[in-house]
Amino acid sequence: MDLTWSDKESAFRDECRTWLEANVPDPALPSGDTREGFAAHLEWEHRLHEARWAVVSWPEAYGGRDASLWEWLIFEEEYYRAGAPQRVTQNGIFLLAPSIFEFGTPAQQDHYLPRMSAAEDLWCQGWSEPNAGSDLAAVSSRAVRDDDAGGWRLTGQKTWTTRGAFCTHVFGLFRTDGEAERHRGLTYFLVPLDADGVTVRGFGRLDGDEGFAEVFCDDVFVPDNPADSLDPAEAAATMHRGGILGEVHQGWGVAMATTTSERGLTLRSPGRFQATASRLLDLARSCDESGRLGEALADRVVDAWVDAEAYALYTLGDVTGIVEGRSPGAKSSFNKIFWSELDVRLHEAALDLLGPDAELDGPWMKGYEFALSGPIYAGTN
Amino acid sequence: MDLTWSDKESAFRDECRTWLEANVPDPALPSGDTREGFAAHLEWEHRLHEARWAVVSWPEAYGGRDASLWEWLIFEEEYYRAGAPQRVTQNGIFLLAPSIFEFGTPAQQDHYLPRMSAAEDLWCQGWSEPNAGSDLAAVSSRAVRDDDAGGWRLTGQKTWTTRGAFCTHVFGLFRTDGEAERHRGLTYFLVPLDADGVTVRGFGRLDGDEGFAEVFCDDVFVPDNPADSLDPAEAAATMHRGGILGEVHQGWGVAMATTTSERGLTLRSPGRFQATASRLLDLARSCDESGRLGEALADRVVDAWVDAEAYALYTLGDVTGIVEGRSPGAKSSFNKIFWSELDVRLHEAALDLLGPDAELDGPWMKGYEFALSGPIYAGTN
Amino acid sequence: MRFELTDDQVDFRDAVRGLLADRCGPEAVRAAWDGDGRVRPAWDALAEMGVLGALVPEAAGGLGRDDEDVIPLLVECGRVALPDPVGPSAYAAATALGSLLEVPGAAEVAAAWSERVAAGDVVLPVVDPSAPVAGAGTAAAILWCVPSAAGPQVLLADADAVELESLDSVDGARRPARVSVLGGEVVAEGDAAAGIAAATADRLALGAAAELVGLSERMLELTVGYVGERKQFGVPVGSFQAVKHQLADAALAVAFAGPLVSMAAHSLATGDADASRHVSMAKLRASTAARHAAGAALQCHGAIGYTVEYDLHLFMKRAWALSYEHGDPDAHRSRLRASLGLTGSSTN
Amino acid sequence: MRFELTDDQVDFRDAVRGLLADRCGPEAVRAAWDGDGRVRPAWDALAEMGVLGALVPEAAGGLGRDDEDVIPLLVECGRVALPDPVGPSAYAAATALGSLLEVPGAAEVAAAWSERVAAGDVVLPVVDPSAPVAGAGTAAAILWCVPSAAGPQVLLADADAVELESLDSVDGARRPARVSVLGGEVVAEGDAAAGIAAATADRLALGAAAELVGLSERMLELTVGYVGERKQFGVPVGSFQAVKHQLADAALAVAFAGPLVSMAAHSLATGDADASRHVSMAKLRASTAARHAAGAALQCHGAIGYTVEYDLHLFMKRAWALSYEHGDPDAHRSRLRASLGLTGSSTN
Repeated sequence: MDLTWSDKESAFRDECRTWLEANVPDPALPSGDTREGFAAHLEWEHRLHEARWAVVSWPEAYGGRDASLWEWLIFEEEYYRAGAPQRVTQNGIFLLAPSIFEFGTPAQQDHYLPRMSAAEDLWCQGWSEPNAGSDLAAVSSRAVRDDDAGGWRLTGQKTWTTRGAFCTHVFGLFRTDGEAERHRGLTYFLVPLDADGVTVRGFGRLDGDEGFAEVFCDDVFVPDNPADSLDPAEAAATMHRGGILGEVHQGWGVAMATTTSERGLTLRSPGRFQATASRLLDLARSCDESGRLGEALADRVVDAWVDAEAYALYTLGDVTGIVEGRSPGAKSSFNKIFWSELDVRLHEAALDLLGPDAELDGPWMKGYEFALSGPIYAGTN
Repeated sequence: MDLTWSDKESAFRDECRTWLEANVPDPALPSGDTREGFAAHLEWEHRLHEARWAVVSWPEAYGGRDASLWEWLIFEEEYYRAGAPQRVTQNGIFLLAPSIFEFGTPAQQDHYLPRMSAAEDLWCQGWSEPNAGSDLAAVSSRAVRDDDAGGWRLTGQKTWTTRGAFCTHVFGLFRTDGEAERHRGLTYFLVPLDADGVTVRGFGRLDGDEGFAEVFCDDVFVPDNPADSLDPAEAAATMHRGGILGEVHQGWGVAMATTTSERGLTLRSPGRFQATASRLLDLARSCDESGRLGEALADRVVDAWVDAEAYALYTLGDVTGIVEGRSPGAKSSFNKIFWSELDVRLHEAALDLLGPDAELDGPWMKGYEFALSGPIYAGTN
Repeated sequence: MRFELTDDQVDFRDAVRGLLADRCGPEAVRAAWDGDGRVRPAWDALAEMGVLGALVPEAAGGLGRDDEDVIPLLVECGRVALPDPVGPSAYAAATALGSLLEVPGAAEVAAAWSERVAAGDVVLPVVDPSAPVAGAGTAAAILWCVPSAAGPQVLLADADAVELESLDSVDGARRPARVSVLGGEVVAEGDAAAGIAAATADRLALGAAAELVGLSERMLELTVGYVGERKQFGVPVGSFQAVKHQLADAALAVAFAGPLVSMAAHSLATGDADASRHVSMAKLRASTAARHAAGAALQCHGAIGYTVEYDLHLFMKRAWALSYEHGDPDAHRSRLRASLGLTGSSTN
Repeated sequence: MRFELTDDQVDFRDAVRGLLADRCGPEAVRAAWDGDGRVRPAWDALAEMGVLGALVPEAAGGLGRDDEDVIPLLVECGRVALPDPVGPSAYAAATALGSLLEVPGAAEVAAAWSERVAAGDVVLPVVDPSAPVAGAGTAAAILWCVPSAAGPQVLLADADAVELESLDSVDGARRPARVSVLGGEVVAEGDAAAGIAAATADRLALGAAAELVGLSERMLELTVGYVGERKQFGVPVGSFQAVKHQLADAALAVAFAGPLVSMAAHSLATGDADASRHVSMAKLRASTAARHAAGAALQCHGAIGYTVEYDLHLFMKRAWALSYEHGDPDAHRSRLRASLGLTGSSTN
């Protein structure tokens, strides 16, 4: 066991911390799930991208730093410790990008990834449908072949797309073979939200922000992927109108890979929970100083704090395994279940500390409402 | 709402308390689930019966006092408060007797019930089978018709029969129609354990007592119920050799009625848990006096104590409803789930109070092991 | 021995249930978010039916009922998430004003305010000046049950002698504010004031507990309805064992909280020496059961429960707020520790 | 950065796993209930392999390993419910004796006892004289780390200078006794003694935590195997969602306890200033996870888990006992409160 960081890693941390200290907005930005807040967040995303902090683990050509998984962990830890803004680009970066890296054509990678890291294309997910919920295989949105136009015509409704009202693109599954059962005959489409026939309607989330949207597709045309031989400018023009990720009818496999990344390591680095645990401890100490902290409540703070540490250590083990080429296997879902429940417990302990003031619309109540979505989205625990 | 007791009820309580104070064995009897302990408990049962406390709610003719449900509650409360011995006759009295009252012929009632209340016949339950567990409908023990002898021949194995090694009779389901599916074609048999072909093998329970038994039936003859016209002495002789409760092939319905009584009010009166909660409180106070009670642990004691009170009040509501002719309905299973989990929590809190001494083989650890069986038997929660 | 509502109490409750079903549907609660946090048609009808004066003595124009009669009505208010202050004003304050009728020198003002409460004016008690008071902005008066430097006292302060610091609640219909009084009339002092303050704190807590039971029942009903209709993987969501288990667990918690609330009401009505203990038991279990029910409801609903367009959040947010108000679970456990003679002072 | 055992540590662990699989099956643990609470063939083989001297310095005839090397072996001891005192004697006492090698005047006796521990003699540390000590009857010596009236001290007391009050444990292989010493040799005083006592308490706790992780894993494996084979209502019990859910929950608790145990071992081995905090985190979570695993195992097994003829109880009872030994969850939470600067002294 070796819990020391290399000189290179320490230097990376220093660079990262220095930049964040100088650049993290103060006061904090308004919620990125409101229209005004989203604009402010977009500015922040652009600044991150310019300083090449937007996607540290990606290749430099796509706006990254080729950072190792360890460096990515360091970045995340520093990012949350600095109280930097929530990433409104995260659904693209964490849910779609891994699939593009794995299933995208070279042309798609070159086209979509830099635009994503630069926050030019803003992606929302189109997983859920009104009658499918978290059961991806029950998708009923369909795509009909249009051989004349060389593409597909998409019709259907997607819902619960986080920040969908503010994004530019959606990714999701559409049924391309109506005869096939459930998992089969689905295709993974990339769709610009300004395409003809797309309507987006934002609606309210539990915390009052307009953070959800419904996306309606009414005979929306998405072209086939450009042939390798096509002139790059023409190919780019085609890809601007959307495309297909992976093979036709093979969308289930692509989506499952993406879902794994949602449930797995990449979405929730321990830094976020350790930062929350540290703020919880500060709150507990201030209650203690004013004589309002009983032992039983202090114990719940301790329990939540210990679990945040346990999550961080568990992740160190996971990353060690991944770096050394061992697959996390069946245990990859453990991560998601644990952090989502941990996040709820951290916030519950904080609300208990606030007592009669818990109901007030402050950061802990907001955070609690957000935490409650953890066990819901990406499938219930 | 009226939470006062009538003069008659108060007098009943006084009589009961006085008798218990004078008669409850001190020191406490050894466990009734060991061979020596069972003998001591049997003496106690006989004493209870002589003083007509064995089955207070039964008709006087069967050894009871025609007590109301309220009086029964009072009796139970006093019984547990006095720390009186566990009832080794309880499986007959609480699980079989309600079915005999509902489904037995007058001759069966007159024969079996007085013998049960007098602890002459000692009944164990034969619900579980090695491959059926708590799934009663999966019973594979069978009874084959013997027309010549006028009865049935039983073959099969029953297991987890509490105190089976010390009892005289077993009740249980046997398959009388091999063609019928699951619930159908089962018959409810009453079988003396000294019948030819019966073998009983006791085995060890979690708490180390020989409290469980397997009952093997190998071509055991059980006669048909005597005809109404039969001479009483001859009828009694026939019933001594066993019989059938309810109609042939209708055992499922009879068993379900019994199971309801196991899950419902009759098995666990609140007095038991209030007595345990009160002992828990005494233990907590003594820890507190010696400076070993932290607030967090005190809160767990409070929580368990509150739940014991809640259970008592819930039962008062239930009994009010039953007395006034309203059925507890779907909520009757609530009782069982609640008390079985409550019993575990009460004992866990006590073990936490004992700390490093929790592992020692004292009454709380014994009680904990017993409590753990609550959520298991009579079906898992 | 009879642990159940009387026929008369059942009739009263059913009448209120009908009234509220007509006048306080989810759309009315939503409108209260956008308005002043009140559902006037329901409130006015409750005044007309006599509910707001149920605890006002008949001599002062009320119905002269007691805690046992009124607590089931507060359960009904919880079931529909009525945001109006029936519990604080028509239960806790009305009872306190009733006690003041017996206090020399306070009888006249108490009688006048009792009549106003019965007619629909809002009087809100304050027992803990550091805690936000929901709906303070629509109060005609504050009953300030906070000891002064000179000892226990009860003040009755008109709205114009009250200063409010408005706050935002997660529940948009609650409109809490921190309250301070700038003047007002001293209506009780010494033991009388201390007794009224303690009894008022108990009734505020028990009123919240009753509402929590109603909210919990409603959240569970919504959820049972939803999972029975909603299909996933080709079958109703409610047929999944994990969903059934979660709901049964929560239903159990709620079912065993109800009797504690009834018992506390009975104890307060009959002046039982253990009434405060019973109130703490009731509020503790009503709060924990409501959180349990809210959690199960949200989990079983999935994403739809997470939207403000669906009704669940109206009940859930009220439940969160009330579970902390008038003594959160820790505070009532602490009272119970003391009541049961446990100091729990070791920290080893 | 590497949070994982080294290849060498893995090899050592696998060798011990193989040894224990051969020599400490459930029947051997059952035999220990009837015998003296020991499984001699396993113990002797551990001595021969060098495990009992793993922490003894090479100069004193041991392997000179550290906490990180040995903790995985204690997990293995837990997996088979080996009742023998590998943790207390070969880990906690051996390390303490190693420290005594540096204490002026104690080096000689420490070296002699280190050799005996490596060879298989049992030395049991006592840090809390009020707590029962498992297996005290087979100890050759007691390392008495209890302050005297004059201050911190460590005594080494031969078995004949020790008085035992034998007790019955729910786990028939543990044979606990309350221990008092009648004499013995003072081997450390003052700061040195205080340091050894604190470090020994930490290692006793961490050793128990490691065993608990192994016990938990084993209980879950037994259960997964059982519910996969066992059928009810025509399908394997393990296919019921409620069963899967219970098992997954428990498996989660166990999976996240393991890294805390590894971390604490690393901190003790490297002399990290937060080592005691890490030990408390590890013991707290190992204890709660083991209780969780025991509960889920018993529920999922149903009645068969409730019998002594089935193996589960051997592991479950050990887990219960160890979860209370060397600091129960409340005690370690209390240490953590202090370590994190929380007094929690309000009882409001």
